[in-house]
Formats: sequence, structure tokens, C-alpha cells
Amino acid sequence: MEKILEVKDLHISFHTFAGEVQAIRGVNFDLYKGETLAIVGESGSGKSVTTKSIMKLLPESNSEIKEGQILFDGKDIAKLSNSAMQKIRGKDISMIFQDPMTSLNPTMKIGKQIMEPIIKHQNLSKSAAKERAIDLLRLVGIPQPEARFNQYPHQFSGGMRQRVVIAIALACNPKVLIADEPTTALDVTIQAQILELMKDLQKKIDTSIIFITHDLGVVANVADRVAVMYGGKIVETGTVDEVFYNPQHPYTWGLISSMPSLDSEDSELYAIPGTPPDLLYPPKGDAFAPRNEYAMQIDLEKQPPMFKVSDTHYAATWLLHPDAPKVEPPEAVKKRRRKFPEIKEGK
Amino acid sequence: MTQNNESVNKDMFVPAKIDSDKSEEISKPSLSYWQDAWLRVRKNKAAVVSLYLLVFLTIMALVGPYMSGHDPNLGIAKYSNLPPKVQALENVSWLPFDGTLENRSGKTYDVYETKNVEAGTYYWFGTDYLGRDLFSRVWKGTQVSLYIAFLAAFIDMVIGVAYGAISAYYGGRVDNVLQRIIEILVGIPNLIVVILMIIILDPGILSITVALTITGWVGMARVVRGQVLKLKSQEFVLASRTLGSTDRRIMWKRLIPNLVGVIIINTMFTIPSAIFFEAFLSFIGLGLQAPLASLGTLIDDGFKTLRLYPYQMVYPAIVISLIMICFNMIADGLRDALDPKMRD
Amino acid sequence: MTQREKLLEIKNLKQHFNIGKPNEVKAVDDISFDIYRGETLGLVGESGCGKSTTGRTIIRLYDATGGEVLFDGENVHGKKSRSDLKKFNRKMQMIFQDPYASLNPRMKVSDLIAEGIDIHGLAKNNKERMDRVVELLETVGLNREHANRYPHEFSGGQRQRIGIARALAVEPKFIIADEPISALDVSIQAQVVNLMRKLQKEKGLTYLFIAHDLSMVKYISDRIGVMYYGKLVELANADELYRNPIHPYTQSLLSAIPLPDPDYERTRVRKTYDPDQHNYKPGEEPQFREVKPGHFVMCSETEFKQYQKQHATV
Amino acid sequence: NGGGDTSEEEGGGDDTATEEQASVPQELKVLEASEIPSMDSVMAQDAVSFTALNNAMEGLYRLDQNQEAIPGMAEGSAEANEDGTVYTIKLREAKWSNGDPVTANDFVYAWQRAIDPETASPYGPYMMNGKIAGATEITEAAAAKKDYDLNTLGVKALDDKTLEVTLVKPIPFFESLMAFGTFYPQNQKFVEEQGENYAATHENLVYNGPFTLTNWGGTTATEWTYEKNADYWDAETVKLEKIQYNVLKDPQASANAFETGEADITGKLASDIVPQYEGDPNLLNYLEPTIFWIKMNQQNEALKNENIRRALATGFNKQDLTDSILNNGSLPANYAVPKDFVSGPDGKDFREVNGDFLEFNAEEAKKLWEQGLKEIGKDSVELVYLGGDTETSKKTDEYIRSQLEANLPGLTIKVESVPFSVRLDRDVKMDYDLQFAGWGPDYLDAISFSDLWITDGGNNKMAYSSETYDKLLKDSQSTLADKPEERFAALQEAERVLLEDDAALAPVYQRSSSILISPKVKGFTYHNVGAEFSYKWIEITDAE
Amino acid sequence: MVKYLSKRIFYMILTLALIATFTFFLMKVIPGTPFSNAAKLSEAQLTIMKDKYGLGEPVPVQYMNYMVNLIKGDLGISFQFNNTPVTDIIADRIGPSAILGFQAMFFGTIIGIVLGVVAALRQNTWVDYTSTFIAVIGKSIPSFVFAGLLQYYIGVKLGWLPVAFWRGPEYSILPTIALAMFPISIAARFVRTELIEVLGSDYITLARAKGASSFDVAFKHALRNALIPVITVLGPLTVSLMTGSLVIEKIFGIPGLGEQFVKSINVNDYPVIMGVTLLFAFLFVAIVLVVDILYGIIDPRIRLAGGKE
Ligand SMILES: Nc1ncnc2c1ncn2[C@@H]1O[C@H](COP(=O)(O)OP(=O)(O)OP(=O)(O)O)[C@@H](O)[C@H]1O
Ligand SMILES: Nc1ncnc2c1ncn2[C@@H]1O[C@H](COP(=O)(O)OP(=O)(O)OP(=O)(O)O)[C@@H](O)[C@H]1O
Ligand SMILES: [Mg+2]
Ligand SMILES: [Mg+2]
Repeated sequence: MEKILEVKDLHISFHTFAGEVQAIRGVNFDLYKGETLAIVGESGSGKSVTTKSIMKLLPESNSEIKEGQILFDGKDIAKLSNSAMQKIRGKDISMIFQDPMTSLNPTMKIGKQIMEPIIKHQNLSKSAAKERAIDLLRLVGIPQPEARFNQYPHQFSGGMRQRVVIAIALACNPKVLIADEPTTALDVTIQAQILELMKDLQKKIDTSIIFITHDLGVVANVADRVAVMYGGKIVETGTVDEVFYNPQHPYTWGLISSMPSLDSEDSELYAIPGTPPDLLYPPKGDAFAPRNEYAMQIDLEKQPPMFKVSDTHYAATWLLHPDAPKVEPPEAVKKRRRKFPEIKEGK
Repeated sequence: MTQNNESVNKDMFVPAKIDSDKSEEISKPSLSYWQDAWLRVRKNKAAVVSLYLLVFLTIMALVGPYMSGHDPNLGIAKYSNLPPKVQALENVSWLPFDGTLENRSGKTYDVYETKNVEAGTYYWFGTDYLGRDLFSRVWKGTQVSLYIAFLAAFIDMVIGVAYGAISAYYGGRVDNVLQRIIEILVGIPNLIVVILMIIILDPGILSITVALTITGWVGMARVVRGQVLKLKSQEFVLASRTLGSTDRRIMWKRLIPNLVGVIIINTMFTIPSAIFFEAFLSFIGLGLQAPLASLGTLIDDGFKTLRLYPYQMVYPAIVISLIMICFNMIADGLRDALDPKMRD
Repeated sequence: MTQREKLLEIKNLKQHFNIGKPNEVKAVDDISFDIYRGETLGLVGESGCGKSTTGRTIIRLYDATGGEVLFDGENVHGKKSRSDLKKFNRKMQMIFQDPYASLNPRMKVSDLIAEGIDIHGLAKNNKERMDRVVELLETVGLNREHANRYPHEFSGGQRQRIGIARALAVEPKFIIADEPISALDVSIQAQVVNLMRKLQKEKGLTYLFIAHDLSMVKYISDRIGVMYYGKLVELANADELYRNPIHPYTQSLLSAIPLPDPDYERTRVRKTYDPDQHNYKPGEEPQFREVKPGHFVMCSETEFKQYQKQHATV
Repeated sequence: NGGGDTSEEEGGGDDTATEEQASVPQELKVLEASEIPSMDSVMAQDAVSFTALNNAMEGLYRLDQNQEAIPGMAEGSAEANEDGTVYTIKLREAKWSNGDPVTANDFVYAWQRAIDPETASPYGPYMMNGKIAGATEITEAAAAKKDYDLNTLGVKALDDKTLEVTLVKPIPFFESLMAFGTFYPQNQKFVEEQGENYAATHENLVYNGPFTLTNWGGTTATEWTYEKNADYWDAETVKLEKIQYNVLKDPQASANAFETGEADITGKLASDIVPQYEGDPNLLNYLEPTIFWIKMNQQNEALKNENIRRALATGFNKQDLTDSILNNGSLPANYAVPKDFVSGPDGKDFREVNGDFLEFNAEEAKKLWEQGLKEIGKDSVELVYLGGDTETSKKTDEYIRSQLEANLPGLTIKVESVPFSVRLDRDVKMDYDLQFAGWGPDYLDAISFSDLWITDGGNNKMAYSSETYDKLLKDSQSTLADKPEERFAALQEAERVLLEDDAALAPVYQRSSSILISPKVKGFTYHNVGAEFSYKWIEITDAE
Repeated sequence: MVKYLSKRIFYMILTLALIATFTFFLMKVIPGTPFSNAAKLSEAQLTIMKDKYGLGEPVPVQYMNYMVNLIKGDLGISFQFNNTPVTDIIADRIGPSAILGFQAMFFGTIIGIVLGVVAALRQNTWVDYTSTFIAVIGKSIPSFVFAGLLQYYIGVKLGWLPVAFWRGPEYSILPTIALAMFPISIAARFVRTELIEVLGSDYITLARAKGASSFDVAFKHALRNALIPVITVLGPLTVSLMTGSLVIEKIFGIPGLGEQFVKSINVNDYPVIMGVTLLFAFLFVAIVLVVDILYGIIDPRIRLAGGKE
């Protein structure tokens, strides 16, 4: 498969009043053509920062890429000039944000907002751009696109606004689409529609999607591959089946077992104790260690490297070290693991 | 993604003792809102410099009038309009502190000599038309300007906050009536109200303050109203209500403390306006009564003779500008520091 | 089940906003249900359907436009004296959705938790007050050390637990939890849910649990009500509702939930709901009817018959 | 500038104008400090209006460069009857700018209009009451809502060209009084035709003076133009062709405009500006008959005491005030009738004869003060000092305050600077202890000053009352009216009583006014009473 | 919309009536008389004058008369300019004031906005500090000082522009500059503050994600959203500038209303004071309405209550 984007050993810090926030502490991943990579992880783990750095949208005043490369088309985005980046944004890489209520300019007509990238990147005439914009509106399933073209965002419902945002993102058939929690603010029914729409469109234009969410249900629905982030690092990555049915990292275990399934019985939910690390004072060893009931001495001392589980599956936990004692994962994980061989077969 | 097989000590693979209590521990030192805000303000260099400068100006306002040894209100008529002269600096030719002026034909002459000023007499900022020491007067004026500013700001804060909070909290008809009153107040030119105030009360600081207060708080009331409208449906207010809090308790104990930031920032902006307003009143002849001076009256006086004795206006103008800039910078710094959106 | 004691009876509750203005909203439009002592009643529905309004009206944050709420048989929506209201405020409490907005940022945790204690004079002196605060903190898994800190120093989960402690301070019988977990991280949601369940067991609390995360609602609730545009369209035992959703809206809602199971997700089909599909004839008022024992559905007479037939066999 | 065309400018003149002189355009640019509030001579009440009227209209007499009354519409001097109460004046042949002749009736009409309560002229009754027969009666009848007859006013047209004026008592300064704007004629037919609109703009006016207004938009106009009135009886004398006026109220701005050549003559400069032009050839400085003094309200316990009053009046250095602080040519005033204002029958200035009173003497003042304090049994006194809100007034007040407080121990002065209208109001109510005030005369006679201090006089308002003073004043206006020497002596004695005997008033300074005027302007004339300036005699030369 | 407007207009009239009443009685309390040479008038004459101008009647009667005339559009006659109706005075004087005020507002706002935008885009850099400095100086130095300096240096010393008077466009340049300092500083401050806030919002990030340039982001996307608070302040400021700045008008010899107003206050010319006050109040309430309508134009979300699409 063709690699379209490569992130290598990315380190990003913010300089804040309180001190340096090491938001990203060595992130590596690849994105292949036509696939959907889901990034999950808890709030503050660095999902948005990672993707914003790909767009070079981090606030210039206080953010700093300390190390690493973001390779797109052979170019290192981290080093591109602003004007060069303006040519990539919206054309090769585009983005959808979490909150459809706030991500459209309230004082600009919908049509104009869609036309903007078209005019900018495709050198179309105004009327051609308008036609294209209306097509896009139709494509994302907005009824009466001609009439809607001249309306303002407040005249649209949340779900429709998100469709508009998607239309804007897809306006120039980007190679990469980054969706940062595109459905978190939406109702389940509307979320389902949007997810279907995105999958549909992906098939049509064959773009690669980075999909950020912390809803594992959504991940299961859309992802081909999954990266789990914790404390500014990717702690586990693999195909969606590998991560859901054969998770290796204790954080992934925690995530999966803290979700009640519709058929789960009355037993107490598994809860990851404690609170996420404060990246102002990043821990010396494994960031998850203080909340990890399987933590070993080494977790407190040394950061674990990525251990290979399969060709596609890696996890950063010392538990995978040959010297580590074998541990019993939580019940919910064991249940899933039992299904794993069968699912691998089915594939 | 290389498999990292560097050797690690096997002993390390023993379960670690994780203190479950510790997982809830907060690693950050406990900072109150104000400590935190102060830390942020401190990062803003312009604000800090302004703060120090303001403290310096305030101290000067207190001790300045006594430093030169000349009474700020008592002049020697014969020594009127002397240019600045400072010990030691008088010999530095490019500094304007040598007590000389240029006459119409462009010749420099020593005014101190022409006016037969006793040797060893120095007026650091020169003297005014009555022969009063401008240095003392500038600081005396700073005193008055700061006093006016703070007093006005204080009353502004009290009335503005109460008015805005009541208007927004009770809403509906109360709000409608109160907002109408504001509209009327703003609709009547300030000048009329001020003149009336000054005529009814004795002219002077008090009447200026009262006049300022009559309409000066409108801005504050608007801001507070906006904030309270926003806050009053916040969940923490609802929570307080479900616990049985009375309206009054909610307003004063729950809402107002949350407005402190906004109030302070707004006050920082009110203060320069008050100083400016007083200067304006002086210009139209409704300001302070002699021999009191404010920076406004000093600038006004100095301006009249700007072409002859530029120093008479320059020094008070510098001080007033410094005060304004300082307050504005501090206000900016505070806004950045107190803005909840800027917090982590 | 029938012999269970009713704690709360909501009868024909209505809450309309901006009455008489062009932007009138019927946020809650004539709903009736009971809540039994010690149970958790879940309330789900799409955003804006009136769940929060229902909760807030019950606790009198809004004055109801119509209907009544009987708490222990006593109407809490009649005109009442201040002291009566205070008494009522002790019996019923609320936990809010946004753990950031629901704690006053200018107050210390101890003062936040003690707010109810202060208002109702539940502590004789400072020491007693502090002891009680610490006890509450420990109940929700925090400790003495946290008492002197400010809300912004806590994580979302911790804040939500502080909110719970605040509600518990007045020892209420009934707690309305308005989406207490939807603003929290997945890994932290479980902490709060577990805590709520623990407290329910220990203190015999009754919950009205509002949410739109259906799997969590199912997990915590004994019975679940489904709301749609200000109306309650279905109410049943939690398992029953999931197994046999009757109202087409409920079916649509359930079919839209993605589950953390890729295998299942690959095959899930979504049903859509269109309110016009009922094809109600003019004059045919849908009503809330008991299709099966304990399973109520909003339906017309014809639909009722049809549903009964369909589900009798199951 | 200038250029070659010389043809029309001085056409028909009998002069000996050389080529060069004629080539200088006879145009003048003048700055005025205010709009013209009224061009209706009957309604005018301020210096600007009277000045404007003075250049566009003419009364029986006109003041010349030496402040002497010279015939205007009158042909020669006025004939008085033996007791000096009835004057008969012959009018010369003169025309209004619409061609109508100026007749005696025009005077009768204008004067009757001025006294008519319906007109509510502010200056009419003020100028006529107590002087022109019948005036006071009309005003009082109207105030009491009784009938009155305008024909009872002492002015009659004996024929078209003969006017008879009846006075209440002899007026030695009759001719100069007649030069005052209120006594100008008005063309009855034209005024009645215009009705409400009379004097609304330059088109609603007819002129009989040296110039006509050609571009005046009305009372709010800030620019206007005069052009030479060809129909003026003395048009020969008038050289100026055009005067362009602009209103500029800020004194510094006026000076700036003068410097850039926007103006040839500025309005009166504020005293702050004058020192800037010390030694400048453009600066014209002249002494006005306006005195500033401190009124001491004898309703105040302390001020009832003569020693205290004297201490106050002599306790501040007037010389320093005029030299260092005002610095604009003003003179310290040790008198109550100004210098260079009136002179006696022997031609000697009033001042020259009467000398100084109440001169500054710090030590003496302190002694008097202590004496006074003892007499009233106090060791400190606090006085409210009512001052104006103009810059000069504020400076002066502040100076006097600091001087008096320094020289008279135990004295506290509270200065209150108030707008003019407020000060007047409080003056009338006698709501002050000390008041800084000034007075400028309306006619050329010492009595316009002396008159102020008679018991219960409309301007006294400081509870000063002296039988001697009252008697001297009464005599000078009746029994001594036609005995110039004795009358003069009586008025001088009155001043002495006021200041030396009673120390009723603390004179401060006599004002000097300054304007900037281009050296090419010759024949510029200022006046002590009524109108401030005359342009009739101005000629532009090319002196640079 | 019609309903909304008529309601607003009703409130406007109410407010104006209240202001008229309030000012009227204020005038009665202010000491002094409108007769400038009252010192020279005898009692009898004062009585006559008062009767003539209707000041002899009991105050409530005067009030009724005034209000009745007001409804007829008659503002009375000035005392200081005899026989001149107040409406004429205002009509004569409002022109230059309005032109100056408008120019100052127009250019001042534009410059201020640019300064503010630049400062916001380069927050906490020297650009920002310079802009802040200019803004603060503009606010802290009284306008008469600016006016005086401009007149002297540009008018007299350099001779580039006329020092005073009102005879053509070039005469309005210096006063406009002096007058514009205030709107410049207000606009710059507000735009900066608001823009910083707006620049942090999601839709700005989205606009940047679309590849828009910084210029487009600032001017096409952000500015409009930052303008609401700016026009809230500038609206009323326009009124006070357009109704005349006494200081500037006095220094530059401009026949405007502001200078007239102050003079009227000084000489107690009640009808003119009342007239100008009412004009000011009227413009003020009108501009508030205009600003509200502008809100709707600038931001389509803000619809007039009860207004239909
Ligand atoms: N502009 C910024 N200034 C300072 N710190 C920042 C900034 N943006 C992000 N951070 C910090 O970087 C870390 C990662 O944030 P990020 O937004 O990537 O989290 P996330 O995984 O997207 O979380 P969420 O699920 O809440 O969106 C956090 O600790 C956050 O506080
Ligand atoms: N104070 C109010 N004034 C006017 N309308 C209101 C008010 N509160 C709520 N509404 C409206 O009532 C309806 C129901 O709102 P409510 O907050 O109860 O919904 P919800 O089901 O809780 O939604 P969510 O899941 O988003 O919390 C919405 O249309 C809302 O706009
Ligand atoms: Mg994020
Ligand atoms: Mg809700």
C-alpha cells in the first residue's frame, strides 16, 4: 500500500504561563492511501495537537515542534513556509472539526464558504465554483442545495452544518482528510448519518482519513486501523480487529472494559483509576504507570519502546517484554480475545 | 518502529506498588485564582513594567511635592515662567535643564540671570505664570488626578456593578426600566449634567467626582449586565438554587465574585477616562478650583503658553500619558491573565 | 413490581417557553410517569427533546406551565412558603452535565460542598462542617487534602464527583442526574457511574438519569423512558426496551448506536424514523398506553392493537 | 500681490493718490471673536454688534480717532436750551443705502422702538431711562402692566431735518452719548416692511454708514463682508473697498491665522498670548477704560469693618500682577475711574488730577488687618471670593488669593470660579464676600463709573452706602450739571470718598488690550465706549 | 419587522419626551438668567423681558408651552442671537459639525481598525505595542493639544494646510485629524481585543484549514465578527462627534454646533441648550436603533425580535 503521510518521532511543546507543556512526546505513524486511521485516546492525550501540526495550524506564538518530521508528498510539513502550506491546506489535506455549531463563519453565506477553497485552489471562475459548490451540497445530502447556497449557518441544523463542513473539506478532493471528533457533538442518529456519509464519500474519491474520536463504538464503525494515544504518545496501533479483539496495552484494556456493552450484566464496570498525567510535568517512565494496576518497577523508570505484536500491530508496554511476567487482562478483554482467532479467520 | 531489545534489568519486571490514593493526587502546587492570575500577569513584561512605573508615579505623587523644597501653591511672582534648571544637569548642554530660553530673535539667554533669581535656586521643571514650582505642582497634580481617578472608579464600580447585576439578574420588566434609564442618562449630553452638578455643589473635586459618577458607571453597568446574563443560567448558579439559595445570596456571593476580573479590567479602563474627563472639564473651565492643580489643568495652563514656554505643558503631558499607558497596559495584562479562556 | 412504592409521580407536566411569542417552544409537552423509591429511571432522546427541561422543571428550577409533580404524595409545584421550599430542596438534588460550568470557579471545594450545609444550617460549628465535608469527599473517593483547592485544579471526573458530593451534602432522597457523564472521558465515565451505583445501594437513593449515551443508560437504569420532541414516546424496563423496542423512534435510536465491536458494526443496519410514518388520521390522538405490563408506548388506538398483537406472542 | 489694475479703485477721488498707492488693493481681513448677535441697533447689546453697527450705520454723532464726538447724521453741534435739558439737532443730507433720505423721523421711530416694552430691547431702556424724558415712565408702566404712550418719549421730529430731544436732566456728554448704537436711526418704512425679518441677513438691512454689509448670513454666520458704501455722505474719506471678516474664537488660533497672513487685524488677544509678541511691530497695545476691582460685600461682618477692607485693598502687589503675571500692558489701578478716559474742562486727565488711592503696602495692610481683626473680635476670617472662569480672571484670582493670604495672617480665601452668568446671578443676590469684577463704560463720562456706587444702585450690590457719596453724585447730575469745573471736582471728590475714606472697593488693574495689526494698515481707530473699532479712516499702504 | 420597529420607535419617543422633560427642569434649576447684561437692567425692565420670553409664567405652564411647541416642531427662539429660531441655528451649524464628525469617524475608524487588526495579528510583538502606544496616546492627550500642535506646526510653521476657517475641503483636514485621534484609539483598542478573541474561534481555524491567507482570514472572516462590539461603541461616539466638538471647532474657527452649544450653556440660552440636547438625544436613540439594525446586517444570527425572515 502506498504511504501518503508519514509522521516520524514528533515532539511538540507549548510554552504556557505555567511552563512548557510537552503535548506530543514522540509520535510515529503512517497513513496509507484510501484507509481510515482512527486515533483514540483520552482528552488531552494529544490527538488534536498531532493533527493540527499536520495542517500546520498550531498557534505560532506559543507552540514549537521540537523534533521530528511530518512527511507529505516527500516534503516535510514541519519545515514548510506559511505560504507554501496555504497551497496544501484545503487542497491536499483538509480538515473537519468537532463542533459544527462553531466551525462555520456565522456572518458568511454557506455558499461563499464552500466556494472559497474551490476558487483559491482550482482557479475556477465564480460561476463554475458556484456550480461545484452546489454539487457538493447535493453530494453531502443537503436538500434544495440552490436555495441553501444563499443561507447563513444559523439557518442550518447541527447535522446539516457538519455536512457543509464536510463539503468544504472535500471541495478539492483532498488526499488526506483529517476529522477531529466530527460527530462528538452530534446525536446518535445524526452521527450515524454522518459516518455513513463519510464512508460513502471516501469510497468515491479514495481519500485517506485520519479520524479522531474517543468513542470506541465509532472507531469500530469507521476505522481500518487504530492508534491509541495516551499522554502525548501512541501506545498501541494496529488494525481495528487487532486493537479491539487482541489489545495489548493496559490502557487499551481499560478503555475497552470500561464500556458497558448492551448485553453486559449487572457487574461493576471496570474503571481506570486516577487522572491523566499533567504534561507540564511528564512522568519519567510510562505515563500510564500511575494508573496501571499491572505496573512494574520498570514502568516507573523507563519509557517502554514499541513492541511488535504482528506486522501491523505494535504496543508500547513493558508487558510485552520477554522478561515480563504474564498477566491476566480484565474479563472483558479476555472475552474479546477469545473471539479474535475466529474473526481473523473470517477475514 | 524497531523492536527495542536493548537489555533491561530483569529485576525491574516486578509489580510496582502504586499507591491508589496517589492517583488522585494533584501534582500542581495549589494556587488560588489570584495567585495564578498574578503569575500570568508577571509573564507580561509590559504590564509588569507599567505596574512598577505606576507604583513609582504614585510614590512620586506622594513625596514629589516636598522634594524640591518649593511650595506647590506659593509662587514668587517675579520668578514667573522660569525654564527648568537642574543641578549638575545644567551643564549638559543638550539637555533642556540649563535654565535658558530662546528669544524671538533666536538668541539663547539665561532666564535665571535676567530675572535676577538668587543663585543656587533651581526649579527642576521650571515655574509657571505665578512663579510656582512646576515640579511640585506636577506631582501635586498627579495626586489630584489619581485621587479623582480612583474615587470616580470606586463609585463607578459600586453603582455600575450593582445596577448591571440587578438589571440582568431580575431581568424582564426591571431590566427594561433600568435600561431605559440608562438610555436617558446617555441621551442627555454629559456637559449639561456636569455643569448642573458643579453649579449645585460647590465647584471642586467632589462635584467633579459626583458628575463623573452620574454617567461614568454606564459602561460598567452594561458590561456587568452582559456578564450576569451569561452567568445566571450557568449550571453553578442553578446548583446554588437547587440547594435553596436566596436570590441575594446568589447575586452577591456567587455571581459578583465571578465578575471581579471583568470589573477590574473595566475599572482600569475607567480610570484613564476619568483622568481625561477631568482634563476636559478643566479645558472648558469647569474643572478644579485654584490653587488645586490636576494634570489636566496643568496641561491646559501650559498649553496656552506652549510656544513661549513649552516645558510648562510637556512635563504634565508626559506624566499623564505615562499614567494612561500604564493603566491600559495593566488592563491588557489583566485581561489576558484573568480571561478564563486563556487558562489551561 | 407493582407493589413498589412510588416516590415521585409526574402528572401531565408541561413546560413551555416564550409563551405567546413567535418563538414559543413546547419543551415538555404533557408527560406523565412515576418514579419508584430506590430505582433509577433513565431518560433518553435526541438533543433538544426536552430531557433537561423535564429534570429542571421537576426540581422547580422552572415553574411548570402545567401539571403537577407529587413527591411522596405531596405536590411540589403548589405555592409554597420559603421554609417548605427549603425542606423540599433537601429532599431533591441535581447533578449537572458540565463539570466545568457547574462548579463556581471562585469557590474552594470545601465551600462548594458545604454550600448546602450552610444554607440549611446542618452543621453546628466549623469543625462539624469540616468533618462533614471530609466525609463527603471520602465518600466520592477524594480526600481531605482536596478541600482547600479550587475547581480548576481538578480533572473532569474529579469535578463531577465534587458535584455529587455537593448534592449529597443535604442528604437528599432523590437525585436528578442530567447527563452526568457525557462531558467526561470514556475512561473516567466508569468512575462516576460506579460511584453513583455504590451510593444508590448504600443510601437507598432514587435517580432520574438523563443521558443520550444509550449503553450507559441501559447499564445503570432499571427502567428507561424515551423522549421525542417534548413527549415521552416509550417507557419500559431497561432490558425489555432494548430487547423489544416498540415505538419506531426507539427502534431507530437503538439501531443508530455504534458499539465497540467492529465485527458487529460491519453488519449493523440502521433504521430511520420519520414522524409522518404513523399516518395518524385527523382526530386520532396518540396516547401513552401500556402495551405490555410495565411497557408503555405512545400510540394511537389502531397502533395499540397492532403492537399488542405483535408482542403478545413474544 | 496687487497687480496692475488701478482704474476703478479710487475712481472719482480728489486725492493725490500716486500710482503705487492705488495699486494696493484696499481690502482688509479682520478676525472677530464672535458672531454678530444682532444688526438691529435697537436690539444690540454687545461690543461686537455695536462695532458692526458702527461701521455700517451712523447716529447723530460718531466718535473719532481722538474719542471726540464729531457730527455724523447731525449737521454741526447740537443746540441746547438754557438749562441744558432740550437739544435741537439739525440733520445733514444723507441717504440710506436704498436711496431713502435719512430723516428726523427715522430717529424718533428707532428710539421709540428701543423703549417700546413690546420690543424688549435690552439696551434701549438702559441707555434712555433717567436720561431721555419719559423713558423711565414707559418702562415702569409696562412692568406694572399699565398703559403707556410711546409718544411721551422725549424725542420729536420738528421737521424732516430737525430733531428735538428732551432730557430728564442736563447731560454734559450728550453728543458722545448720541454716538452710541442704541440711538441710531432706523428707516421706518423698511423696518416695517421687513417685519420679523428685519436684520436677519445683509439683505434685510439698509445702511447709512461708511460700509454696507454684503455677505452676512445672519446671526450665526461666521464670515461676512463689508463693502464701501458709495451713498455714504462722507464716502470721500473712506478708502477701504472691502473688509472680510472671519470669526475665530480661540486667541492662539487668531494669532496663528495672523501669522500665516489669513488676517490683517486680529481680535483682542488673550493676555497669555501677548508676551509672545513682546517687541513685535505688529502688536498694538492700548489702554482701555475698563477697570477690574474687587467688590467687598459689606453684608459680611468682617467686611463691614473699614480697616479690614482697607487691608484687603492694599494687601496685594498690583504692580507684580500687571508686570509679571498679566504682562500685557495693563496698569495697576489705584483708582475707581480709569486713566485716559475723561478729562476735565481744563483738558487734564481725571487721573492726573485726582492721583492714587489705596496703594499696595504690605506692612501697613498687615497692621490695618490686625487692627480690624481686633475690632471685630476675631483672629481669623474666611472669605468666599467669587471669580470668573476666564483664564485671565483665574490667574488674577489665584494671585490675589495667594498674596492676600500671605500678607494678611489669619485670612483664608475660598476662590470660586464660576461662569459669567452665574457670577451675575450671585452678584444680584449678593451671594459672595469678595467678587472680582470689571466695568467698562457705555458713554464718555466719569459718571458711568461713579454712578455704580450710589446707595442701592443697580450695580452697587455690595451694600455700600455713603450719604456724602450719594449727595456728590446727585449734585453732579443736577445742580452742577452745567458747571463743568465744579461737576468735575465733585466726581473726583466722590472717588476720593469711595476709596480713601471708605475703602469700599479694592481696585486691581486697568486693562490694556492688544491686537495684532499689519503695518500696512493705517488709520485704525479704537474706541473707549460703545463700538470698539472704526474702519472708516483705514487705508491700506504697501508698507511691509 | 414593522411591529418591532414601531415598538422601538414608541420607546424612542418616550425616551425623548423624558429627556425633554428632564432637561427642561434642569434648565430651571441652573442659576443665572439668559439676559447677558442683566447687570444693567432695572427690575422693571427685567420683568418686561421675562414676560416677552415667557419666562414670567409659572414653570409648569412654561413646560406645557414648551412641550406643545416641541410637538409642533418649534424649538423656540434664541436669547443670544436675537430673533433667531433655534431650528435655524441648529440647521446652520450642524453642517460643518456633521461633515467633520463624519470624516473623523470614517477615517478614524478605518485607521483604527487597521491598527487594531495589525496589532491582533501580531499580538505581543513590537507591532502590537506600537499600535497600543498610538491608541493610548490618542486617548490620553487632550484633543486641544493635538489641535494646537497641528495648527502651529502644519499650518503656521510648514504652511501646508490652512490654519483655520471653513472654506473648502482642505480646511477640514487638520480638524479632521485632530478629531480622528479619539475614534482611532477607540477602534484600535476594541478591534484588537475582539479580534484576538475571534481569531481563536473554530471557524477561523477552519478558514485557515481551507488554505485562506492571513489577509483573507483577518479581513474576510474575522473582522466582520469582531465588529459588533466596535460599532456598539462607535455608534454613540459618532453622534457626539457629529454634533460637534467644541474644542476643535473653537480652535479651527469652524462654524459648528459644539462650540455653539457650550456658548449657549455659558450664557444660559435655554432654548438653544434644549434644542441641541434634544437633537443629540434624538440622534443618540436613532443611532442605537441603527446600530441594532446593523447588528442584524453584520451578523445574520442576530435577528430583530419578532422579525421575520
Ligand atoms: N494552544 C495550546 N497552548 C497550550 N497547551 C495546549 C494548547 N493546545 C493544546 N495544548 C495542550 O496539549 C495537550 C494535548 O491537547 P489536545 O488538544 O491534542 O488533546 P486531545 O487529545 O485532542 O483532547 P480532546 O479529546 O479533549 O480533544 C493538552 O495537555 C493541552 O492542554
Ligand atoms: N430557558 C429556555 N428558554 C427558551 N427555550 C428553552 C429554554 N430552555 C430550553 N429551551 C428549549 O427547550 C427545548 C428542550 O431543551 P432541553 O435543554 O430540555 O433539551 P435536552 O433534551 O436536554 O437536550 P440536550 O440533550 O441537548 O441537553 C429546546 O428546544 C430548547 O431550545
Ligand atoms: Mg481534541
Ligand atoms: Mg440537556
